[in-house]
Amino acid sequence: MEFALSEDQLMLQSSVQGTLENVSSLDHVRRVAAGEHEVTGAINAALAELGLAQLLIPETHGGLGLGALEAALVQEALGFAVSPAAFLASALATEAIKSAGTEAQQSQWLPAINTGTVRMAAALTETVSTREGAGLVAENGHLTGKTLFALEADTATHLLTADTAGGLHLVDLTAPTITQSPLETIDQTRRYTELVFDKTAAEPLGQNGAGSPALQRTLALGRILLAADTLGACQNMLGKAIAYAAERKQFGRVIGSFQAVKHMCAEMAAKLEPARSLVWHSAYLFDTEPEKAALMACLAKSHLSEVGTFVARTSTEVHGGMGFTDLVGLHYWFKRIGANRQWLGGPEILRAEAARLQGWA
Amino acid sequence: MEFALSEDQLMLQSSVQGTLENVSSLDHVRRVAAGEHEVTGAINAALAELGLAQLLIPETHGGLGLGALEAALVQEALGFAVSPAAFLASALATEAIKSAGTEAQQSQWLPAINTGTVRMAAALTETVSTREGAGLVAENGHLTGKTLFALEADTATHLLTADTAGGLHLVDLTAPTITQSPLETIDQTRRYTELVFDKTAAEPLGQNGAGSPALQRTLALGRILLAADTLGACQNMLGKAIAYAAERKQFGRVIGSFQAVKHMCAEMAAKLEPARSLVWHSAYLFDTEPEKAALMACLAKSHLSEVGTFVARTSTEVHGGMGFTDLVGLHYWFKRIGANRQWLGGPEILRAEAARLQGWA
Amino acid sequence: MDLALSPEFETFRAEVAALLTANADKAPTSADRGMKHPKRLAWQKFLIEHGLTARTIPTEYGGYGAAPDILQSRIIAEEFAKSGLPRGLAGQGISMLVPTLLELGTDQQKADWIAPTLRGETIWCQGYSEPGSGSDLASLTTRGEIDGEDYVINGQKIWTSTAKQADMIFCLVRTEPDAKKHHGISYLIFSMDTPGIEIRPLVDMTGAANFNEVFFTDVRVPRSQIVGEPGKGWQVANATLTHERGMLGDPNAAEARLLAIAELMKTETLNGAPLIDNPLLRDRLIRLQAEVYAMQANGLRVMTARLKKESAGLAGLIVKLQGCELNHELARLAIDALGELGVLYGETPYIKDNGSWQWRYMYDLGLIIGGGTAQIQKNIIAERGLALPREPRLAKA
Amino acid sequence: MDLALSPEFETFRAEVAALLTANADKAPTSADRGMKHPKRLAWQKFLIEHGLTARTIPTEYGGYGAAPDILQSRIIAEEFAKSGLPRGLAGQGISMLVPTLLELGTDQQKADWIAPTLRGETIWCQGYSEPGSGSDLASLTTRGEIDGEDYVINGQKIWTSTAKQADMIFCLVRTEPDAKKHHGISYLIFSMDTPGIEIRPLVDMTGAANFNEVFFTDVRVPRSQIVGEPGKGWQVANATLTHERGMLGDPNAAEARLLAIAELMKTETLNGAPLIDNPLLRDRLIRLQAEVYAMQANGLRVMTARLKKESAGLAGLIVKLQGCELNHELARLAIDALGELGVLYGETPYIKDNGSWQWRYMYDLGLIIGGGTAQIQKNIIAERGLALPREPRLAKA
Repeated sequence: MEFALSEDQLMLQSSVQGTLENVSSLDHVRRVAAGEHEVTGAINAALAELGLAQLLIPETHGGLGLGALEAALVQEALGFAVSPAAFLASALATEAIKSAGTEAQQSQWLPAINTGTVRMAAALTETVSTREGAGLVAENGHLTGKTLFALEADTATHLLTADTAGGLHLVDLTAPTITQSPLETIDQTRRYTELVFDKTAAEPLGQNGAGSPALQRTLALGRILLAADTLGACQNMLGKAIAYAAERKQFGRVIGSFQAVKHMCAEMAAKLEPARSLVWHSAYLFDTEPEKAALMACLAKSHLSEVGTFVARTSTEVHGGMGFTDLVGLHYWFKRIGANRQWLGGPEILRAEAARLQGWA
Repeated sequence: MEFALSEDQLMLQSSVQGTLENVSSLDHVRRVAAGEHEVTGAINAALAELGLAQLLIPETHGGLGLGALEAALVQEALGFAVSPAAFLASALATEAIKSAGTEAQQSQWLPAINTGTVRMAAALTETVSTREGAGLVAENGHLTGKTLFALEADTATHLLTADTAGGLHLVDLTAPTITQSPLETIDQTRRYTELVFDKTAAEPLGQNGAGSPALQRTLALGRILLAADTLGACQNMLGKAIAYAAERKQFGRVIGSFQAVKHMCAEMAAKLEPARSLVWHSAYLFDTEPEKAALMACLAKSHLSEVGTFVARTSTEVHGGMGFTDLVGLHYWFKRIGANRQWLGGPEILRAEAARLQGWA
Repeated sequence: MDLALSPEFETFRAEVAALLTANADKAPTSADRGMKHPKRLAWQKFLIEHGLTARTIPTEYGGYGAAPDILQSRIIAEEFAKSGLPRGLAGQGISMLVPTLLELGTDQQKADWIAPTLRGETIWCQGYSEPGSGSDLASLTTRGEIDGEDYVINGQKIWTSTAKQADMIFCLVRTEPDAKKHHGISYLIFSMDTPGIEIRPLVDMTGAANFNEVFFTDVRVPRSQIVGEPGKGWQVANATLTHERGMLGDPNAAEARLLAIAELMKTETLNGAPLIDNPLLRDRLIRLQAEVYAMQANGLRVMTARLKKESAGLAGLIVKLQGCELNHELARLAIDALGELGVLYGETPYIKDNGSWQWRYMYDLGLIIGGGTAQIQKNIIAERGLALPREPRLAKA
Repeated sequence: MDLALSPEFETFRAEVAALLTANADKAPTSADRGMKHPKRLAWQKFLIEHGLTARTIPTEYGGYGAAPDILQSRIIAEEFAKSGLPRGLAGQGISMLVPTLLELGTDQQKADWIAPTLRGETIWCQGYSEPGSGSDLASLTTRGEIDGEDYVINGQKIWTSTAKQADMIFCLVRTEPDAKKHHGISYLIFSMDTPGIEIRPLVDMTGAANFNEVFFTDVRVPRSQIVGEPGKGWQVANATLTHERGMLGDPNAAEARLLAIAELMKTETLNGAPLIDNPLLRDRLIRLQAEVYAMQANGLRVMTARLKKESAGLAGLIVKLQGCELNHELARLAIDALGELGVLYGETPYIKDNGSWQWRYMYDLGLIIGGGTAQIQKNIIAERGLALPREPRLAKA
């Protein structure tokens, strides 16, 4: 019995974190936010050397054959650095192909993702929350309609998406029948787009229909990774708050010696530590007890969203006016936590789904 | 434009409060809790001299002809003192007779309440939340079934109640077809009973049917008064917390000089002041703009319930271990606030009703 | 308790409403950019002449000269809200400097500055906070050394809004470094064109530069440009800080926000159903509605106290803390209700209400922090409102 | 990460389960009242002999003598929970005094007290807190003056559970009044039958006397009955306080509570529909479920750290604060879900789960306060866990 990270896991996380410190510092993030998208390319290139795209690809297809826990640790490091690096969409697509794809599809796509000749985007928003008349209708191997908040579609070659009946599809993003428009969000570290399809050719994954287990599993992975991303972002915000409180003086003493500030930091830590344990446990169960994955993912993401909202605000308050400015850049974390909260289901939606999964609704 | 209590209103409240200090002190409360019900009788007798039973009776029937705001001020004083005094049930019955009764019924019942020859209990629980198969079925001038949490039925002569269709009735409590069993709650300052009726004679008030406006108005008054009761109880708990914090020493200083304790008190006050304004406003609108009464009552009671839960807990925490003991008796207020929260609708139920009243559900 | 207005006030309301309706065409629109756009200045002049702004400022200083009347002010505010027309100017010059000069300025200062400020011809900014002096404002270190007839000012201010547009600044400067912290500060007014002033925009989390940093290098200010006595600047400034605190936490703004969210929830859909049908979102909405109504009623209590020239006590002390928090929570609900659409920001498809919910969510957090953080507010409530002891003095390290 | 148990532990689990099943008839029931009921003492003896309690206490002191193994302890706990049989005794003598004596007692003290305490023949109570010394325990003033070979004790203790049933007390007494606060305290053990001891039950908000006050008037205790050195009692006590803090906030108890509420919400109805159909109650349930799972996983992390003999760091420091709060909130949900029925208390019709939700709601608030208030816990987390500065020393008044 051991509920702790292995040496390998710790090494993986620290190597990602170390690389990010060099190639994805706050300065880099600021440049990306200012529109220098080539910086993102450089970050992705540096991370590619660590094998992030290969992480979830089975060894039989040339990958590292690691699991959701390792992916969550990587994502936590990305959140810690509010890194613009591509990872989440590719992880979701990999999982979908592994779960839903035929053997032939797996043999075709997984090695291509593994070597980087295919870069995957993901558009699953409408499988959770349909707004603005969005949704893709599948007919005779083609998709028609629109999907919002496609992740990383502007730089990917292919897309994982789902139709209104829950079937998963892969789409070549160079198809001329696709119109892509950027969607600007508060979180300038991620690129979302709207995709409009007009009888766009799509390859259905496996023979799955509505509410397929593969879709549920893919969503579960996405939610666990978003929870991990928020965890990392919170950890950094807490660390920054403690450092600021220990250094900033008012009324002749460091503000961290005032009980009000001290307790704000203590409350953040008190919420964050169990939250970290929950993220680890969810990811571990995703790999070891798949039947628990969907529930745990809903609980982990909804809980981390609530903790994240608290930490984002409280850390900003500890920083006083400085937290509100762009000078320390705290808002990049604040906004990433805010965006994570809404994608693939806000807390209320996820808790309702958790109730359904347990037969409580 | 004046949003403040008049001289008369201040005098009314302070005379009730002054009387309660003499006849309904914590010592008296303790004796009532220990089963000395004659103490309650003495409190009621002392308050009768102030005309509490006459308060809401129109002057044409010999009463004081005052309104919900005055009633709320009295109830606030009762909550402040956690007094076991009878008031709430009589106020509800008076309002119901005024709203639903025919002229003849008003002329019969209101003077009798006014002079004290009739003492009213109230059993309206099932008009809000039906549990345990409770509910009274009306048929040919008789009621059959059971109702839970009848208030003050053990000492009253008559009862206001409602049938499952929402019609209001008056019942003679001496009828042999009634079985009454006490229901013990955490709040030992109020007496609740279960009433079982077996074809018990009942006088329907007016010609009202289901969801009658008179029932809604009676419930609204009850909710406003319960909110006022919680307000008074909270005010006392806050005052006790401040006094304790200013006196209790630990680590060589009064605990009220620690920022954590100071902020707990500040948070209680910051929630309580707007809550007080809301209670006054709700009661004022009950009298002046009846069409707003039902909504305001739902908002006032649900809000005061949430504030009450916070204040009850926080004041106890400020008192440390002392707050947990019976020594300072703080728990009488804690429990009264807890009981107020549930009767005539907990916060979730009331907010759902507030939404319905605004066409939002 | 009587919330009805007496007939004279209803008459007044009708007059204000008629005046606004009849002159709506004079009002500037958002297309008339620039704080000194001729249409804006003309509108301000019109409003002053008709007593719809600068109402209680004496006519000798360019105001309308009416006796203070809180109900009239409230009616004017309500009628502006109904009309949708822009209100009179309300920059820091008008809201903070003018009251200060009226109370503590010399005759010359009043004559020089109040009228052009009211007319919008002279725009002011505030130089109080410094990077090292936020909650502990009195620890400010920008220094003004006497050199002949001038103060020579060196140092840095922060959180200065409209610094770029301002003609003048009112500024706290430490002129007596050996005096105790709250003494030795002077309140100076000087032109933003004085040599040695550098302005750097301060971008904040909303993405805009709502504030600036202002740097002073050997800025020479004649000693006559002091308001009040040398070394008494802290007391001068506190008079105006009171004005600033009173401005925050407007309960009518909170109700408008609530109604906007209710409307949003009735029109926007999630998975085909209006958001208002979601019991969880609805429950949050109603919970906040109760708080909005509580703050509104509390505002009536505070206004009544002012009408009676009494202290509003605790009911007044809690306004900033509770009001800012409530507005922040309202914005949070709107964002959560909109879900993915709630994080859109900037010029982008599908954005709702121009992204104002996100903007408010962030800006309100700034308000929770600025002008006395939530922690400072709780200290004030506990110490002034509940008579709990102040933070004890520390032993020397 | 590997949450599976290795085969040797699964074997151990099977053995424990079999042992409990085979001997279930030996277990006392709630009908066997009294802490020293023969059936209880016999069951305790049986459990010790089979290593199901006092497992790691050396055999020479009456224990089972196994090497410490956290997983074995956990398996035993889980199998007891499954079987529904009463666990071994866990009073303050066993959980606090025995570890203290093992670490700091003389050979004679170990020989005299450990075995009868383990067997349940000697019952102990704790004399630490005083009315004036709660959070600031080290300020205690109960004094022990030397008179010949005795300490003569005068003063008062509070929060003493099982004082009426106890044979003995372990007690903190100020024996060196001139020494600094944390010095000058001694840890004494003496009989509750010693003349001069008066016990007054302390009724609390639950209506029961879960604790007592204990008064000492010229209580004579031989100087030999000290544990550790004179004046070192604070250090002796802290060893056992650590044990006490570790006991609180059991995440498995929280899960049991969660499941009980889910069951309650499935079976109880409101207006004809099961409570679980109410989206608001359901949302609160799931919200708490996430917190329960988070605390459970956190418990696994803490246990892993102990297995590796490492510090669990922050994950360990937050257990009491978060665990107590979570249990309190769970009880609050159950009460709200039951509505009017949720406030029933005592022997009364329609009461659910014997009123235990109200009892827990109140008792848990006591736990939030007791054993280090929430405020003290936050100080500890901030100072020890986050290295923020301690409360600064004050200037002399």
